[in-house]
Amino acid sequence: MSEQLVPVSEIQSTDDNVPRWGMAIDLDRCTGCEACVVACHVENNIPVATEDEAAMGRSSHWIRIDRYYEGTFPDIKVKYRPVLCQQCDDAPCEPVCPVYATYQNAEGLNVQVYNRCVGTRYCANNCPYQVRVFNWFDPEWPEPLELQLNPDVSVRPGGVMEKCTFCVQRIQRGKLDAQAEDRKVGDGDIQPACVQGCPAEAMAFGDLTDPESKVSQWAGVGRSTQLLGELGTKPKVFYLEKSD
Amino acid sequence: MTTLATTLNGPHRRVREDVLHPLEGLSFWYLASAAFFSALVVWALFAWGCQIFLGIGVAGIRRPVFWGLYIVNFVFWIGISHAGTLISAILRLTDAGWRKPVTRAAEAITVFALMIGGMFPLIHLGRVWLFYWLIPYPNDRLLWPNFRSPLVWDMTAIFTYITGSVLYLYLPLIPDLAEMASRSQGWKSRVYRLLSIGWTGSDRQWHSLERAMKLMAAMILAVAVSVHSVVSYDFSMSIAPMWHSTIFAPYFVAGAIFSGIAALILVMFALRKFLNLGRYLRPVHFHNLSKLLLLMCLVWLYFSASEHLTVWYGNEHIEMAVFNARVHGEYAPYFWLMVACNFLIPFILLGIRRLRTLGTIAVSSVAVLIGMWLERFLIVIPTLSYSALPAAWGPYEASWVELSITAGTFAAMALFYMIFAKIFPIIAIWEYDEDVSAS
Amino acid sequence: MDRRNFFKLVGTASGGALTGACGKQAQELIPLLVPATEIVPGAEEWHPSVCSSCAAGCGTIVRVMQAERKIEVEGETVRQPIAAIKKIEGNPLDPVSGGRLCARGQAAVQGLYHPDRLTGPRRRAGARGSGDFELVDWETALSEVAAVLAGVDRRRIVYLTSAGMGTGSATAARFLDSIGAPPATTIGVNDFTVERRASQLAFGWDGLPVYEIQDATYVLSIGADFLGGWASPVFYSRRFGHMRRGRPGIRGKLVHAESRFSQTAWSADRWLPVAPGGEHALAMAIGHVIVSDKLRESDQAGESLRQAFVATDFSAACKASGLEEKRIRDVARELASSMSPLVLAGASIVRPGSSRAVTAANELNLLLGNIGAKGGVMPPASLPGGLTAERPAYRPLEEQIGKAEVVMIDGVNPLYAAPWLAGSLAKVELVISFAGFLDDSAAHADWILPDHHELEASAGVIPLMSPTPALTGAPAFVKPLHETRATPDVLVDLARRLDAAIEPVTLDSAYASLHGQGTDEESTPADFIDQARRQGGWWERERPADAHRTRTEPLGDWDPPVSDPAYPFAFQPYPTLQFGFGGESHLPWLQQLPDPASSAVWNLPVEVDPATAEQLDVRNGDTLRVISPSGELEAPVYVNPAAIPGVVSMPIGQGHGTFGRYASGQGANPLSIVDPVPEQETGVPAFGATRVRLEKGTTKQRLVQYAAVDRQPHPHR
Amino acid sequence: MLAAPRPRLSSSRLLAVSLSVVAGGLLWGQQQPIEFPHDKHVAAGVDCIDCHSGADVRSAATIPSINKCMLCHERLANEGPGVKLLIEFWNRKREVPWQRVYRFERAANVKFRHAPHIRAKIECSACHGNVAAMTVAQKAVEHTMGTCVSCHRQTQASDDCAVCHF
Repeated sequence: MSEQLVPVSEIQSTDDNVPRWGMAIDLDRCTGCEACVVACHVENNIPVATEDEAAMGRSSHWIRIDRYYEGTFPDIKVKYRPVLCQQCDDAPCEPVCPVYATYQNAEGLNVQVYNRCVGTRYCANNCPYQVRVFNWFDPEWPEPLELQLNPDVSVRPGGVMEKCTFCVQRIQRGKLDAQAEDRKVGDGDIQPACVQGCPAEAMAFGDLTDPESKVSQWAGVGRSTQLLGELGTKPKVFYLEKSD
Repeated sequence: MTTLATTLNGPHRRVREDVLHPLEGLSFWYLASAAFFSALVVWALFAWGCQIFLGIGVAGIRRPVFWGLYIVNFVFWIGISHAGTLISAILRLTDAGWRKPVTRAAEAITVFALMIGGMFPLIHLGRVWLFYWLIPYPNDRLLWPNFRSPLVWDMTAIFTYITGSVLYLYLPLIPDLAEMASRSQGWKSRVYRLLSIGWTGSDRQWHSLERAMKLMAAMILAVAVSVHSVVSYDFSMSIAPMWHSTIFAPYFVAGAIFSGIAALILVMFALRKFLNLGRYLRPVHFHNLSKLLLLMCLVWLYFSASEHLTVWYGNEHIEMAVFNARVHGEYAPYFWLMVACNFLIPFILLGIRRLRTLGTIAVSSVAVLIGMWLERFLIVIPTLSYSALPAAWGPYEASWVELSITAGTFAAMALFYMIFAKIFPIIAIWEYDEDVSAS
Repeated sequence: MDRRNFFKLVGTASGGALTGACGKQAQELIPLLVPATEIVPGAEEWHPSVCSSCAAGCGTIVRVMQAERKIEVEGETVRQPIAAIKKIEGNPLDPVSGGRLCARGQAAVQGLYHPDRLTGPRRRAGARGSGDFELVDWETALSEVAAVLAGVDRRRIVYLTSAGMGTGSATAARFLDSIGAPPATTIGVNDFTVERRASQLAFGWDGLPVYEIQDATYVLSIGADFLGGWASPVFYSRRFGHMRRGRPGIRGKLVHAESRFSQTAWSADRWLPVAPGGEHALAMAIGHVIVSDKLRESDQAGESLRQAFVATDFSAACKASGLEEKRIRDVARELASSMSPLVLAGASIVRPGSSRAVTAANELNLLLGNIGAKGGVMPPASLPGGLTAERPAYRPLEEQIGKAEVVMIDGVNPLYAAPWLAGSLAKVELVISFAGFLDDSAAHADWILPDHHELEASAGVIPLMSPTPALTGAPAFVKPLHETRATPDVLVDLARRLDAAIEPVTLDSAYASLHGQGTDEESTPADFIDQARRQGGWWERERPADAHRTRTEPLGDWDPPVSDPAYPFAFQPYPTLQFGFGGESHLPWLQQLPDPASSAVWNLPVEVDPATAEQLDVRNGDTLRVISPSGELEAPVYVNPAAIPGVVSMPIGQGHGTFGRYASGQGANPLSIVDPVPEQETGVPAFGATRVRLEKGTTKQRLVQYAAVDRQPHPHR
Repeated sequence: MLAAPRPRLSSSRLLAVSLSVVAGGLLWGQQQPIEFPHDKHVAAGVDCIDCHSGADVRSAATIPSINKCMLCHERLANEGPGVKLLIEFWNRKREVPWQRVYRFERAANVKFRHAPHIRAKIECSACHGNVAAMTVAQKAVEHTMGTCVSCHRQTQASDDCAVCHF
């Protein structure tokens, strides 16, 4: 993988009080167990693709485990990493959307506005990570499965692009909770579903502009890289490579 | 210039008989083929209806090939549209005398190809009923389209182009419309009269028309070049492998002219055959156009070779995945068929003088149309199929919806053309008059 | 109390009715008066619970919010505001989950709202297995079942259950005891009988050892896919994470020996592709090197044990393990020279010699001297009080079921996980199932008395393994969705009808029995129970003492490698991280979860190595017929670049005859062609000892892979 | 404190509002099961939040359950025709099928929260009109994105899409 092209310290926010959300994933801890994948489905009302749909490549996963075998038996290894929206600072998906349905907000989130999306799917073509998921049909949940739907997250209609939001509903709730209690959002107060569930504690989430935050500490170590960083997308997800 | 055909003699009279004859009556075969094409169009509309009501998922597009045949067809038809404007404008500006029987046929192709091509970005939308959000209009949400997006440029360019080319088709029609009005009776006459917007054939009007046409020819040329450049930007502005290329704009324009000429030749063949216009669409026209086709064939080869050579030599692994898929992977049959259609067949058939006959010109044109469609396919699909991360690679297979709509658009082209040729003289009579008078 | 607060209180006590996003259709429905719901739209509550998807017993916290459900009342459709479960997270206070949860645990909520749950008791109406049932009311069901039970020889009742322990198993034990039936038995699959036996043999412990990998510097794991489908994946994944990067400057190394490139092998620094059944020999070879080369001083291993290792024929052992001598020597040296070495042992795939293999591997820890040490092996934490004594154990089943008049099936699906029992089960007069779904076994039952979903029931669970004694509790906090009944309540009811009154073991009574047993501060029993309920369990702080004894009786030799020209391939079905032994196959979230090895969704392939695939001329997605002496199946093939040549693996999880709309008829069950030889020490069916031959299949099977690419075509990336 | 912003009133806007009120009423069968007099309750000293509890601390303002109505009406003021209807529902053990007056359409993908608005001291009437003067609540303010955005801009609240749409 590429070198880390954007040092964490270069990720700046416009305002001291505005965080810049980022994630770090320690591949040395990650076991590829896919708990994050299911956690994300449960949290974000992601529709289930039937076998027929999955056969057409229409599985909806906001986070997935990319895995590649390396070498041959018996000296075979597998390289794997959870891949989610990298929330790029220079996101290639953003400028190409003709209706501003995707854009970078002040907190560094690469926001997808479902109700604005007309479904050109240009953003998905231009995402080198292929983390964007399209709703090919209106989603359906046979009764009573819909009782599980998270009321904090909209159910996206057909024809609309969606993707990992860093669990923006949790971010908003976390900020409002802090506001109601008249305190600042502390490091670790807000955790996306994947981070919260990760059994090996391989994921860290937080404010990249705060040098003390866990994510900044992790992202700052020597093993830290960015996926396809050479494309100049400036991802805000950092991968801590496996090393002996 | 006179307005009454009855007073004419010789070639002036004959052109009127020949060109205006097809406008009269409806033969069985005309009706039968019109019905056939209409059925295909209705079927395509049904398919589109299914897509709107059931969801875009009824099409075969999928992750990671989010753009499929719709965009292929879009680029293809916009390319075809370059037949008219570009060719007729170039010939008009260079005052090539042999152009005169050809221009209207070419300009009509442009308008219809644009109408069809312009539909595809809409057909392809996930929520087509919200397409107007791409149009800048004041609204209380204070939301505007994103002018940084090549799709917005595209829309602007295509709107401009279609407006321009309709005007460009219409202007030289005006004198003929006036003549048609005088030659027909009843409501038809009134309609032609209305469409001829008060044309009397005065010197002042002729002068204005000449100026307007010169101006339009110059402008439409610029617009046509920019339109296909902008279409190419849809691809080259993104960072997808083998899309992100600096030569795409001229490459697309050249390809568009290439396919446009082929389409024009084919249409001329059809007119010659079905409307008995052999006296006007003479072998010299076909030979001249075939030379242009041969030239564009070489230009296409040059661009295509440059594109593939640089990628291959650069050996950048993400791009090489797409390159390999095209050249010796799953898309190789399409690729080599494209090379055969776009280069080998026209180059051999048209490049060797002995082989160049009306028949081989027609064969070459068909080959080029197939080849150029494949070229668009090979630009759109393999790149998406082989994106940067191999874990996300995936194939594409068009569904019946896309195929129906694709077939329907070809039928629509034929249908539009049939109707146009039934209502308007397909050869500019007054230009022919000028030609005959001059000679 | 002022007026405002009075209203607030009322506000939380009564549900707002007409809010929440709902379609126009729902708009017209009339809400029903439901005073029981105590939740308002937009408000979230978190309740402690416990995950029952596997025996690990992770403590969870459950997010509850308001939702609206459509029901029929007096002929009209009304909307009923209910407290609905939205999300399950790990309970941060729980020593097992530590606030984390695996894929299966996360997905459990989908079982609760599954569209194919059984909504009430059912009586068989058609032939067994036809799935033809009629809905009856509970009174009819219970009285009729009780009437039959009253007439049978109670000693001929077989109660099949899972390895999970807690208030449920304790109540069942009381029930069986009170009516004079033999104690409950497990089905011998996924019940860790082998590991328990090995712990007994190696350390003299009653229960599974707890491996302190988080503090180890070098972990050699043999036979147990502890980061995947084995035992307590969340517990060990957390510890693994800590071992790797949780200590400044120290990165623990993991070497994994298994006959499959499992999840643990993925994560390991080195994988030792041990031959199927070669684990015992491997352990002996490593022990041989440690002892003969005097690599490590330890007073924990007795002389006889050391001699046993010395006496091992090293090259023969290496040969039997299928690994090169140098590789084994290197690992032994690295292991013994590391600061805190540890050997983790288990049997993800049970073979005839598994107990001995796990014992030998466990005993390497004695040679390393790490029992009770930091980063070593800890004894099992047994719960004080009466709950532990009633552990369901395996007893040879085919014989028992052959004699049985009544079989009761609670929490297991024997016809899927132990399909060899089908023949004897078919002859049983009365089969009663407590399944919440019409699964393979329930379809063959005469009565289905559906249990609550785990999230609706109140239960206490003893985790399979925990660092300290623990009872994790789930008080009931949502109303049951359907006309189901908690199985303990049903058992109490049945006992009453059989004139054998018993008290159920409730969560509160279990907590009460623990009061004063631990090192907690003094509290009143009521406070003690209240606190345990609120935090989601009772967890002792003190570890158990690490007293152990070593083996004196000799351990048998390893099984020689088998070869059979008629069946040239070893066949190993293996539990997956998404389905375990097939218990979660009905959940669409897990069905669409890419299988780690093959990236397959909705179906699971049979895995062969590339050379074999080439010989057979098959590619990914082609169909392969797997033929064993006792059956055959067809499945799509996945050419696994990491498969050991000559070893055919197949994940367990598909091939359910009936298990809800998402699993029924999907794929094939690898256990269905298994010839279950008894494991030599324990008698449990060794499902990993079948040999097969392969042919090209004739049917068309679909293999949908989420990621179609197995290798990055550009090695420098 | 921020002044409650009033929607700009222009004749076209008025027309649009009144048209949509009429249309909404026709489409949704705006007829409430009981002619609930908001004005009387307010005059009696009941605050909005007493019945629509939770608005100040949670996302939903909630429409009160019949339980809450009956808290008072079991003893007080149980004579009027409306209350009689209420008691009829109560006796049939049914909720009153109140019709919602305000809602965001599902396609808007809006996750509206009352609490932060009340914390920001936005008056209820800013979005709901002067319900205190109404009997049955009428839709007085169009809840379009324009309404939200103009107020957000005037009060310098965030106009980031991700604040409301997710």
